[in-house]
Amino acid sequence: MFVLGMRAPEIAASVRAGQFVNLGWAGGPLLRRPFSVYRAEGDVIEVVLKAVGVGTAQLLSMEPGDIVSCLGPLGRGFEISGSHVALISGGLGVAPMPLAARDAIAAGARVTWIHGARTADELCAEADGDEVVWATDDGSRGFHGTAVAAAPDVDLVLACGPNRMLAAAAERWPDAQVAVETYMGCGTGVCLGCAVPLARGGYDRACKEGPVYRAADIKWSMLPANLHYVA
Amino acid sequence: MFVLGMRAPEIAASVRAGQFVNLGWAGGPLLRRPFSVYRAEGDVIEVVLKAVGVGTAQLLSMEPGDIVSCLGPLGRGFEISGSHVALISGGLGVAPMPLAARDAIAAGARVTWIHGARTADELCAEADGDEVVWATDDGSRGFHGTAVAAAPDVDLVLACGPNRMLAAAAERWPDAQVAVETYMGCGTGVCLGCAVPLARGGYDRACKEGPVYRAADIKWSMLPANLHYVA
Amino acid sequence: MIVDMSIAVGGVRLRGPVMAASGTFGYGTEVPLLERRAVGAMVSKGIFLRPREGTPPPRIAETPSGMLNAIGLQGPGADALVRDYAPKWATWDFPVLVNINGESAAEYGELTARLDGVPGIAGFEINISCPNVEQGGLYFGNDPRAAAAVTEAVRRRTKLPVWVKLTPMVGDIGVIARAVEGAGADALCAINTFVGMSIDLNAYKPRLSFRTGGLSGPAIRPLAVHLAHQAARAVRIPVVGIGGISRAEDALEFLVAGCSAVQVGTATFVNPCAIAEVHDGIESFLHARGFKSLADLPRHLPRD
Amino acid sequence: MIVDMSIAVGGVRLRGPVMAASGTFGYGTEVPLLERRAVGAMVSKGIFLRPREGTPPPRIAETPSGMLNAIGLQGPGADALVRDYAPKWATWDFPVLVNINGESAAEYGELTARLDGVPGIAGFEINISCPNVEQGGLYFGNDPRAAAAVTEAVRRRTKLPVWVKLTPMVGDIGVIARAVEGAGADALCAINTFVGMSIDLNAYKPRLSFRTGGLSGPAIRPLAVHLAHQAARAVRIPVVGIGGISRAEDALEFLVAGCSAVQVGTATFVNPCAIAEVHDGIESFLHARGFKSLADLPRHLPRD
Ligand SMILES: Cc1cc2nc3c(=O)[nH]c(=O)nc-3n(C[C@H](O)[C@H](O)[C@H](O)COP(=O)(O)OP(=O)(O)OC[C@H]3O[C@@H](n4cnc5c(N)ncnc54)[C@H](O)[C@@H]3O)c2cc1C
Ligand SMILES: Cc1cc2nc3c(=O)[nH]c(=O)nc-3n(C[C@H](O)[C@H](O)[C@H](O)COP(=O)(O)OP(=O)(O)OC[C@H]3O[C@@H](n4cnc5c(N)ncnc54)[C@H](O)[C@@H]3O)c2cc1C
Ligand SMILES: Cc1cc2nc3c(=O)[nH]c(=O)nc-3n(C[C@H](O)[C@H](O)[C@H](O)COP(=O)(O)O)c2cc1C
Ligand SMILES: Cc1cc2nc3c(=O)[nH]c(=O)nc-3n(C[C@H](O)[C@H](O)[C@H](O)COP(=O)(O)O)c2cc1C
Ligand code: FES
Ligand code: FES
Repeated sequence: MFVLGMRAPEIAASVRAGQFVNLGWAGGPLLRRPFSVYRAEGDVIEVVLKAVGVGTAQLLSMEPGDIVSCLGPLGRGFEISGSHVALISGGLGVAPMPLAARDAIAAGARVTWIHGARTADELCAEADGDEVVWATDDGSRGFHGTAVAAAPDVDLVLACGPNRMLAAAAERWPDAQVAVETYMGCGTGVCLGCAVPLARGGYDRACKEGPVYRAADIKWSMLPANLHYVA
Repeated sequence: MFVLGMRAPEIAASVRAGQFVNLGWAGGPLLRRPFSVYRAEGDVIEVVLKAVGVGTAQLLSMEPGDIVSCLGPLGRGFEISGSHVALISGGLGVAPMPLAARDAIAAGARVTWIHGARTADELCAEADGDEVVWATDDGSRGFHGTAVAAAPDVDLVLACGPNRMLAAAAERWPDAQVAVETYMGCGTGVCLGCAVPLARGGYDRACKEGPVYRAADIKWSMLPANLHYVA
Repeated sequence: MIVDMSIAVGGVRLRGPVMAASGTFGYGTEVPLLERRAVGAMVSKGIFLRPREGTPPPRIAETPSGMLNAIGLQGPGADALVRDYAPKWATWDFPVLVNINGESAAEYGELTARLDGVPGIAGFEINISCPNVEQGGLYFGNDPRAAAAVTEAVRRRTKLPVWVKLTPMVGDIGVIARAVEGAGADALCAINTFVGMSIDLNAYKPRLSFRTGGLSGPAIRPLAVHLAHQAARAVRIPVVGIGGISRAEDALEFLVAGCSAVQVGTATFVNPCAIAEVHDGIESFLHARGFKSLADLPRHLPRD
Repeated sequence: MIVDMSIAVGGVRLRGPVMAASGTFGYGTEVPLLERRAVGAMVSKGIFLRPREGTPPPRIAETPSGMLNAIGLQGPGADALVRDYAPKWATWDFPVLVNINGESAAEYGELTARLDGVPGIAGFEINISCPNVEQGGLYFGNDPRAAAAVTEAVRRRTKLPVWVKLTPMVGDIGVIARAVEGAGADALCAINTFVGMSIDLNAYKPRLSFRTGGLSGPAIRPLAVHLAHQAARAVRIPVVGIGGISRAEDALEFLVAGCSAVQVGTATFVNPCAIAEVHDGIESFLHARGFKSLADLPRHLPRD
């Protein structure tokens, strides 16, 4: 996992936890690539990523001073409330969590962050929160099992990670707020490419009504699980 | 005009004046771009170029250590003979001339290099030869007129530059050897995209039978004059 | 810069030749950073008479210099369009055409009747790249009779401008172009997306849930320029060029090839200011060449 | 790695599924750095009975992820082919098919008769993307009767394998595929280039002297995969996938979509080792998934 920082004062000042930016650059693929905002401080925003394909590989080979077109902040972020908030992340699903922790702490809540991975190698290095719980599928560090199983019951659960992890979270906490992943054409609400199937029928746009949803509002069986966000 | 050097030991060792390399690179345009070899010393070959479009712009933004795929040496170069050789170049048509001067001098010939441009600004900074003549369309430096008009009569004329300049050379010296410019698909003789119309009818491949031709062998009226090689 | 960029196309006066293509601009209310001054007109997302859910995800897949989409014409239906969007359009300073769709000629006609006369709707763009359910799912768009029948059905219900958007998946676009011209179209739009497929090698099945999708973006531009040119040669009514336009030079290719105006689609996804940049770039080009107006641009290629 | 990469396609045994596409490999004598071991077969540059000069330059133009070409089937004619190239091919360790062209069904037949039985020629690939001069220049390729007539004319003159290379510029490729299957084709090749145009804005005319050209390269791949899949669904004979293949993954898309083998074209211009890299990549893919042979790859998409 790598962190990329960009000077983007207006976005840094206004971004909310769970929102994303849509990145494009000269010589890059045709479509922009969406990334959650990982941190925002002063004039700079950060995103966290690893190389999964052509776009992420190109981003990771950039040098200081290179220019990226950064459209955002986009989408609807988390709505933070309650006195004890759990952040549940899997793999690159850590991305929106530092801002979520910041906002929850600012709102006076106690924050427990549960981060899951397949093995200890895949755990991210740092996590912010009053309490940090690690969970690995193979038991090589922390809790032996999924992040969802490792989490305590709290007032509010915020989750981000592979869609199948979010589906599991939805079973346990229908009111959890989950940030989902879809392919995106525009990121701005015009193409209808980022369809999220809804439990009540029909589709929402992940880039506009999402990417954060009430867990029980999504028809998980229809949401593709094989996207690239999280390995 | 900029010079780009590449480590390419096998090409450097075997390239002849007038031959070219076909360059491709990751993130570049689909097709390779052909460039005359400008200099070859030790392990390094050089090409001379200026930004005319997307490919040349990308080449010029490369950093030391970047990797370019370099196919060559390609094509048939100049055949040097005689005791007094004139090199006539226009604009970026300087490209094959340093090697031509090297080979002519090595063969014991006296070399006169006549370089033409629209204005003094466009003249290249350096030229090798026993005698160097500048020619500018506006008379701002050297001979007031074309390089073809400025040239003395000699045993052998080698010319490279805009196709319309070469056509003028062909009128004066049917036996001149001229290096022509065409669009190229493959550079290796398989696509037939680089057709050079011949005086005797039919077409040759610039990348295989050329790019150097006997001036009178080309049907100049059919060779496009509006390519990008030389501004 | 004083270049007259205005132009009349098939009964619609445009302040500039660059329009927003259907399905790539939503209902015109979503695009951020929109520079309205440059929008010649907008064609709204394709609509059916009744609401449609659209296809399950994944709906899009990227391909070299292009993208496939299978949105399935998701939309709220005619009543919601009239209620929620048309009133906004009525206040805008550029015209809005509605991209209309149906499963039979009769359904196209019914939809037209429902929308005709609604303030805010300046005209219709008929999408004939729909399967003709009555004819076993063959496309209206590659059958000259079916294409003409749909055009007539719409023409009979409205006095507003009727444009017909051609599909590229045909043996001879000139035949379809002439058929719909004869049926009363005021202009043609060329072209809609090409049908394509991309395979997910992990699942051994298509990437898109709908299996196939429509290819758009720069990849199709040379094909679109050719087809728009063929259409323009076949008819007397104006042709609007569409397909892979992201820069002014791209739009100019269509104009020089005989089109009267253009639409920008996929490029807006990448660059929300694409329409404005294309518009401004055309203006600069005309200015640099000494043309006083768009109408002065050499429009028709020398014919063979 | 022990994966059996061999396959039989329409009467030709190939040691691997990756072939060189017509017009992109010359006569097989030009390509530098050629790794012969990986070449399944070669289809030679399209030839007419008599020598042809080809079109004036410019003949090619680059487009986003693609290129347009209008070479005009420049070639030395059948006699020179038999004299200069076939003897070399007879000594090679992969089969060579000749891509044959004509202006009438009779001319295709005559050309076949001239080449049939010549050592070094393993079979024929009929290019039906030629204008039918007897029918006012309509393409053989988008008329099922004309396509079948050409196929029959060739079939009657040879017992060697006859493949038919389909054009993508048709309303329904399945109709043409079935027509040529019925006329005796042993395999289909899908697809040839799409017709496109690119405009030179300095001259206000097409970049290519021939005005239009054939679009090839990665840009067309999603369209080609779709059309090859449609063709494969329409017939029982094998289909060879062509269009925009430059990496193993691209070739695998065609194979999973129902093709038996593939041809690599434009990619060879960019990378003279493209065929070998595609071949090796398919082998690695099969090996990594535990397949013992190419034949084990899941070949047909779930049908709708
Ligand atoms: C709201 C949101 C937030 C995200 N946040 C992060 C983050 O913080 N960190 C992170 O690493 N990743 C994040 N992602 C995922 C990230 O956008 C993808 O990893 C990235 O798009 C992959 O790009 P790539 O070019 O490397 O891979 P590709 O090579 O493009 O991916 C492989 C394949 O996926 C397909 N594909 C990829 N993107 C798209 C697309 N937009 N539309 C259609 N097909 C596509 C292509 O067909 C391609 O063949 C987020 C995604 C969303 C929707
Ligand atoms: C034998 C030979 C030697 C050359 N030597 C030199 C040299 O020493 N120095 C130098 O500066 N230039 C040289 N050139 C020309 C050089 O290859 C071009 O300047 C270069 O291809 C332009 O590339 P670009 O991407 O910058 O421009 P582009 O943006 O590609 O050029 C503008 C337009 O030209 C067209 N185009 C460009 N290249 C091709 C192509 N290969 N096939 C089809 N269309 C094409 C494209 O359609 C494009 O829109 C040589 C050309 C040849 C044939
Ligand atoms: C996501 C998406 C949705 C589209 N929806 C419609 C539609 O509803 N009706 C229609 O006629 N065309 C639709 N199109 C086609 C475009 O209007 C346009 O014809 C096509 O994309 C080619 O132009 P482009 O290359 O500039 O995108 C859609 C295209 C895309 C990419
Ligand atoms: C320069 C060039 C010449 C071609 N010549 C022929 C030809 O003579 N006969 C033929 O059937 N196809 C010809 N083709 C088409 C290719 O064989 C192939 O079908 C097409 O290029 C698509 O594949 P690609 O995208 O891998 O190039 C030619 C293609 C190119 C680019
Ligand atoms: S990505 Fe286009 S509508 Fe969401
Ligand atoms: S560039 Fe392909 S034959 Fe010369």
